[in-house]
Amino acid sequence: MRSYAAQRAGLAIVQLAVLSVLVFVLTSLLPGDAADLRFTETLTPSQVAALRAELGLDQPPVERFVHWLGNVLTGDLGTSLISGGPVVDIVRHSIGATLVLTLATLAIVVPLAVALGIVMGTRENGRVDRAITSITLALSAIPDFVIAVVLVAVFSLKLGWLPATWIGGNLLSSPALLILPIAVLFGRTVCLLSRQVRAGTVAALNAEYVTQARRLGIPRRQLLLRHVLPNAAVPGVQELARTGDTLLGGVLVVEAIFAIPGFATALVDGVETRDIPTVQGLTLVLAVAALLINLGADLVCNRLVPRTALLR
Amino acid sequence: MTPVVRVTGLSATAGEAVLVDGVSFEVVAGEVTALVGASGSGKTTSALALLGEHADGVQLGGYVEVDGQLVVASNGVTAAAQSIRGRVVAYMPQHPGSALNPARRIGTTLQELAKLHDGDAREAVRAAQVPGDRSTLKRFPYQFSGGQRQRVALAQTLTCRPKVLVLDEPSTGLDSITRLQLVHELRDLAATGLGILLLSHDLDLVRALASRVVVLDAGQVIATDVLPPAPDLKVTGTSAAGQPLLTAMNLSASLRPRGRDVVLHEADLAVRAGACLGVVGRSGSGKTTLARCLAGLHERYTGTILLDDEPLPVLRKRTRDQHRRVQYVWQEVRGSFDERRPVDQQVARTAQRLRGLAPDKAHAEAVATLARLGVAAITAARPPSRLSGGELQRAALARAVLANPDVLICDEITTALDDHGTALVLDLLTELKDRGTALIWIGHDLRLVAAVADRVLVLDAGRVVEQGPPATITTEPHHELTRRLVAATRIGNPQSPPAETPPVLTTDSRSEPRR
Amino acid sequence: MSPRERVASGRRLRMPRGVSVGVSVGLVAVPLVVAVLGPLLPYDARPGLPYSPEGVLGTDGLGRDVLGLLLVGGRSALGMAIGAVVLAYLIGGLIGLTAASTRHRWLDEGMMRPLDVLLPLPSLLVISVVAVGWRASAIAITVAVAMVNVPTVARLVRAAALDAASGPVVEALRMQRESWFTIQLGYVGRSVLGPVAADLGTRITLAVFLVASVNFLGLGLSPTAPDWAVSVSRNREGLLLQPWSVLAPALLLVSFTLGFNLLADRLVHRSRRLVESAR
Amino acid sequence: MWRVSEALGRRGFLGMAGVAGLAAITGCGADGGAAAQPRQGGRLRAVYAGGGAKEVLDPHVQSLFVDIARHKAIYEKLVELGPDLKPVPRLASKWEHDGTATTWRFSLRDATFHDGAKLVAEDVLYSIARIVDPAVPERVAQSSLATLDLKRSKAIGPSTVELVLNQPNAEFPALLAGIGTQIVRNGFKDPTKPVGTGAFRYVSFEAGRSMVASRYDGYWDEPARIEELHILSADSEARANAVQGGQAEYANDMTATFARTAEAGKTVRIVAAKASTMQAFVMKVDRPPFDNPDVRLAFKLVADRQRLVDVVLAGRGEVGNDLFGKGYQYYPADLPARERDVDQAKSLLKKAGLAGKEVEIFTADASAGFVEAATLFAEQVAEAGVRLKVTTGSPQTYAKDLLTKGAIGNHRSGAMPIPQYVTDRLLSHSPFNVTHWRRPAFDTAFAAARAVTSEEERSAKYGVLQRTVRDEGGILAWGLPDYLIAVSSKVQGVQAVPPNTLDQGRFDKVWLA
Repeated sequence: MRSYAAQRAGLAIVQLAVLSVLVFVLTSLLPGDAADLRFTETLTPSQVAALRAELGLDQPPVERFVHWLGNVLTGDLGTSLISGGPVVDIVRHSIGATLVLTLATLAIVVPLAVALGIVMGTRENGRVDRAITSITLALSAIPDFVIAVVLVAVFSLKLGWLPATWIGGNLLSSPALLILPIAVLFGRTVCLLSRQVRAGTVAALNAEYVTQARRLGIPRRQLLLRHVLPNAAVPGVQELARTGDTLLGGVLVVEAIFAIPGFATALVDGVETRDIPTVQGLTLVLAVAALLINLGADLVCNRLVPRTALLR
Repeated sequence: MTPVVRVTGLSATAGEAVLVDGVSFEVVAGEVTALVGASGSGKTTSALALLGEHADGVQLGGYVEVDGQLVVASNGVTAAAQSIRGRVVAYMPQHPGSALNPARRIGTTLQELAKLHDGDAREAVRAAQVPGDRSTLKRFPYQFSGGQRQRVALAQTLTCRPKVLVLDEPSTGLDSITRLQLVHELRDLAATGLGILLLSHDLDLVRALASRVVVLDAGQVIATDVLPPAPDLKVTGTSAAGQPLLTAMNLSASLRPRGRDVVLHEADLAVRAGACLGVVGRSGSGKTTLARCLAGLHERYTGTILLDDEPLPVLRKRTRDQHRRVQYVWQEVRGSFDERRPVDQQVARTAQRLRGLAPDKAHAEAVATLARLGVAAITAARPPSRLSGGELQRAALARAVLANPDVLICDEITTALDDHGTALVLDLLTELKDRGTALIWIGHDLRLVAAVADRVLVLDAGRVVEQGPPATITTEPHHELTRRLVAATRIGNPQSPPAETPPVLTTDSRSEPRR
Repeated sequence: MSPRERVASGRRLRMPRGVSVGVSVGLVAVPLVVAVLGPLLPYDARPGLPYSPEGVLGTDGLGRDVLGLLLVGGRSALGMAIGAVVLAYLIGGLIGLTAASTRHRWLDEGMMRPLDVLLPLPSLLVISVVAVGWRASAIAITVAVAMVNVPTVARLVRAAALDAASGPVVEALRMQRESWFTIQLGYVGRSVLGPVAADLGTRITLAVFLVASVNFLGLGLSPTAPDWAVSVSRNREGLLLQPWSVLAPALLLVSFTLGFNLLADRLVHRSRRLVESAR
Repeated sequence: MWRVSEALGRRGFLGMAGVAGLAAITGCGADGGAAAQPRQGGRLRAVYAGGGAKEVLDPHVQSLFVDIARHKAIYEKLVELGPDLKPVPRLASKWEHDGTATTWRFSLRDATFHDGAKLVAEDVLYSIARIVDPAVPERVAQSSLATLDLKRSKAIGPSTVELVLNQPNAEFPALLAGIGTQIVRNGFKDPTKPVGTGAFRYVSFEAGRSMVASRYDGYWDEPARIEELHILSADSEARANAVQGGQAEYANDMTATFARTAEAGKTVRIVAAKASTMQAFVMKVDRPPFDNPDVRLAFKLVADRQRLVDVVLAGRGEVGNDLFGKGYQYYPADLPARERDVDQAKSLLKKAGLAGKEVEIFTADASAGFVEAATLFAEQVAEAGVRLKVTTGSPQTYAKDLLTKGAIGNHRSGAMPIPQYVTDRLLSHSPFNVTHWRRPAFDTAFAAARAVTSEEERSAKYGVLQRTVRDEGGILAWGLPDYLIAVSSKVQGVQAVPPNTLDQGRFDKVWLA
């Protein structure tokens, strides 16, 4: 177990290092640089050149990367080429909204998906199972942006029930801001998760140990909660860790449509404005988060069903 | 004595199909009742009816009375069924190790069952010979070895303090020494007043334990309290002398590269044309690795293998003729067939690829060989998933035989066969021997090996501990292991009852089912 | 027929029917046919004013006939996604099969480890970088979406192939001196097909989502491209003026992904049943 | 010897324009009664196109509408622009020059900064020195104020400042009304602590999201009616949703489609400044095929301007006449409109050997309607036998790319005085000379005209230069879009004036009914 953890940590460090180089190379390959982006119709070419020198963009890429890496190792994510402020500020300002959004979504999705998954799994191929499967499948088949466009048109613009953007709003005073974004993110996540929980439930119910427990007279409720659930939850938890990436894609669409100043928007903005330190910083945070989530998922799975995570 | 279980005219139907038809039997406290029959004969269906359990779409009929309560009545399973599960009737599945929930500490489940059935986990743990200390009870199933898991499963069922214990094929995959031990343990359990229902096709086991026997075939009782006699295995005796056909010298094999995890130590063997070399040993003694080295499948070995005094390389370097001359029959048969192709075609490929026969001729030969082994042509034309384990085992043999091999390595090829199937297989092998084929017969059952082989080699922990003619080995065993193997041959042989004191378990020896 | 088989076949009769295959195939086929044959139809769309009710489905924000756009806009919408998945399978499948079949551990590790390292790379980042760098290039976006999928595809194929290749079947085939190609393509390849088919369905819908999202966010194709996702994106402010300009392309996209999801669901069921029956 | 600038007598006109503008918006609605009774208090949330991390608080670095709006609330300039883009007094109550338009004296108003300090001449001198500081390259007004001689400029008294130029420039007051020319406190160093003389005082700011400001009661002009001002950033769709959904009261720069949707409902009112910006195709006059004047003319002739306006601008605008600044001071109003003539275009293109050839148009989704206009124009050019291939570039770098890439591209210009447009885009050394219009004779003639102190004479000279650009230059100005602002129906006092003028985004003038 300890050597496994060490191996995981080692891999994570290598992953982060390779990722940093990769992100740097990728963003450096983009046409134009941050100085070009700051170009306005009134800035003279000499002003732009001076700006480039000021941002350090006239240095060779390797030197810039080494400089950046040196800073990161001392805990400094660097300075944004666009705002001139520390990247940490950008991370701090953008992460909150996204975190609230995803956590709120998960807070609704996870219990629901577990419940649905178990209901479906215990009634495998029955009418209820098929009905829920069809509904979640249908929900998950509608692209996020289509749901978003339609929901906004109906509930905000036509009916005026719910706010359509986060602009001018405050989460604390109007939690209703969360309703539509969550509704958009909800469908696919519930589908993916509940299907995994269902599969886990079916597998556990068909497993010999559950059959045996039933044959030894353990009542159904107890059987489901104590014998089936821990095993059934494992694929769900693993899926949850995997969902991160897809969820982020959905979050970007949601952030764009509801004008939520979040993480995904900041990342794409960073790419668009060639703000390499910001992109680097955001990606690093994201990668660390992804690694932690995966590690967490493994630990949870291992807690639920020992050795499953290690055997994977 | 009044029976704890009384089954009268039990029937099980799935739509039009009749699975079990008019089966009646009784289980008496302190005695062992055996349901005997090939797989698919309705043993399990009948036994599960005791719990009021049945597969989807199956309708039970007749009467099952357990401990005075009616579990199955003419209109199906009664409400009483739930209350007798565990508490009155406990069931041990075929692979008890996989009946443990990987997510739960063993102690937790034991406590849960004890609470549910007013049982005593401590006592059950002791009876099942599981260490009862706190740290053991806190462990998860994966932290136990295969044999220990089996005991934990037994402890679980005993915690329920049942009156009847149903054991489904308990000897599957056990080597003969462990099987002997099982006999003793089951006897002890029965002696405590437990009624045992034994489902098995292992007639030796049944002979050794059961006081009542019900023989099932295709869902019907065909005999009661009468067992077919133990087959008289004719000892083929010695065969012609001559030059060794296959020789292995100084053979050591390891599981991991660069000689780590050695499983076979400096083994020497030789077999002549028309002779049979028997290899015995417990599970995990290195028998299969030895066979796979000879077949060329296991490449991590040192030492020399000669065929007709020519070095025999590993499989991928063998010529077509060398390929043909040495064939191997799998122990794990189901996994060795492609799920998507009919069995007969897969068998026929050997003759096509190794003997250059035309497809139709190869197929005809395959069908003929299979038929000789008791696998009908229509059965063989199906995909492997539709064949029983015994049928597949014979198909695997046919697949190798179609090469007309000079050396045939048979790795536990009769484990899934009933006596009739075994006889057919032995018959074919005898004929092959007469034609000059050298056999290497691997098994754990010394009785069978001794009957087939001209010379027996005993393996223990990867070393050859003893070898000689079967008569010498069985009558004057030198090594402790050999002695125990000899003792184990007496299971089910009323003329020579087994030794009174059960041998102590040295290793966990049950092979776990793959996957 | 042995009693056991009878039980098995009895159970097979009770297998789920779910939404009928016909409906699923139809859902996939309609957008697919529109995408493939649409551009070939001699549909003469007359330009009009923005968001006017002229024509069958009205006009879009540029005064173009919505029906005419639908007919030509499917090729990119579906083609890019399908192309990306095909490409991902060509590359990832090759890597996975090679890694699984090689006897050299270093080759296996050398191919799979780098992919492990790539896994936490947010696909969003890769695609937005590519989209920003090679703006409006359908090929670049297709390649990017493919690349994002390569690591998972390679892992899936490798795992499936290893599962097949490590069993005794391959040894039995070798014992029969079957050729390398017969073993790899005839057996291992075919064994991989089941999981691949099940994965393909979900992967294509995900690719459609990804491509469509990129286009929707304005990172992808030109804003005047007739692509369905671009149409949804560009016309959404006219949703209340001329709903069909948004709903028609959206419905075609949804029909495709829904149909594929349903088919994939069935395939998963089928392959699971195959595995179960093989036990 | 000092001559009072013409601008001084224009207070009356300004007021008139204001009233006229007001009438233009309220005229159609029936809410004139509410408009008559300005109400005090309330919070106004105004949404502008955001710039993300690019947004700045430094008034001299601004370049985005949202920055300009923010700074306008907090800071003020000496001079502002009227609805016809003519300079009008702001912090400078009046100005005069020495007769050669080289040395200028500005009298300062009795204004106080938010920290209570009075506005004095040193503040002006410090502000200007800060703007032109060569050590800080991104101060936007640096090039336009480059002719200022700082050493000879001085304070004449506490409320009079004298600014000296290296060369005569009768348009100098307009330069002081350009973007990035705000007056800050003497010694102003930290842009994150803004102190200005504007109608609102700074409360908080988060780049890419919002700025909050509160009413400044010590404002020298009539104090604002609203209590609190939020200036928010969001893209076009979010602005539309916000103003429709009640999350904002004011949305800047809206699309024609939104205007159409909004006008069907009741909650949102559209305030349109008619034909106040410009959409054009720009051809580089030094690159083939547009180095041939015939080709340039042919392209101008083949454009179906009405259709472009109808489709790309959804009818919200006027047809352009290949010149910037319609309705502004100095615009030659007597020019005939350019009519479409495909036949003539065809023959010109044939003569130039371009028939059947392909030309590439470089565009990007950088501004609403760019790609759409290019795509539509390609269809129109096809009618004259030339294939126009639309190439889409990156929107973020488009402004810079347009200078160097391709032979023809899209161009949009906001409102600014015509001489400034010429200075920025049509002189040999102009930083944004996208048509590569480099004619020494034109440069000298323009410099000469700019030095002419008589407005009438100057206007005539500008007129000649503009005709040359229209006939020979590379600007194909096809449309003059309306500048659309959406306000919630309870917002009053919003004026329909071109962007970058004094009364645009005057949140001290609006009130919530």
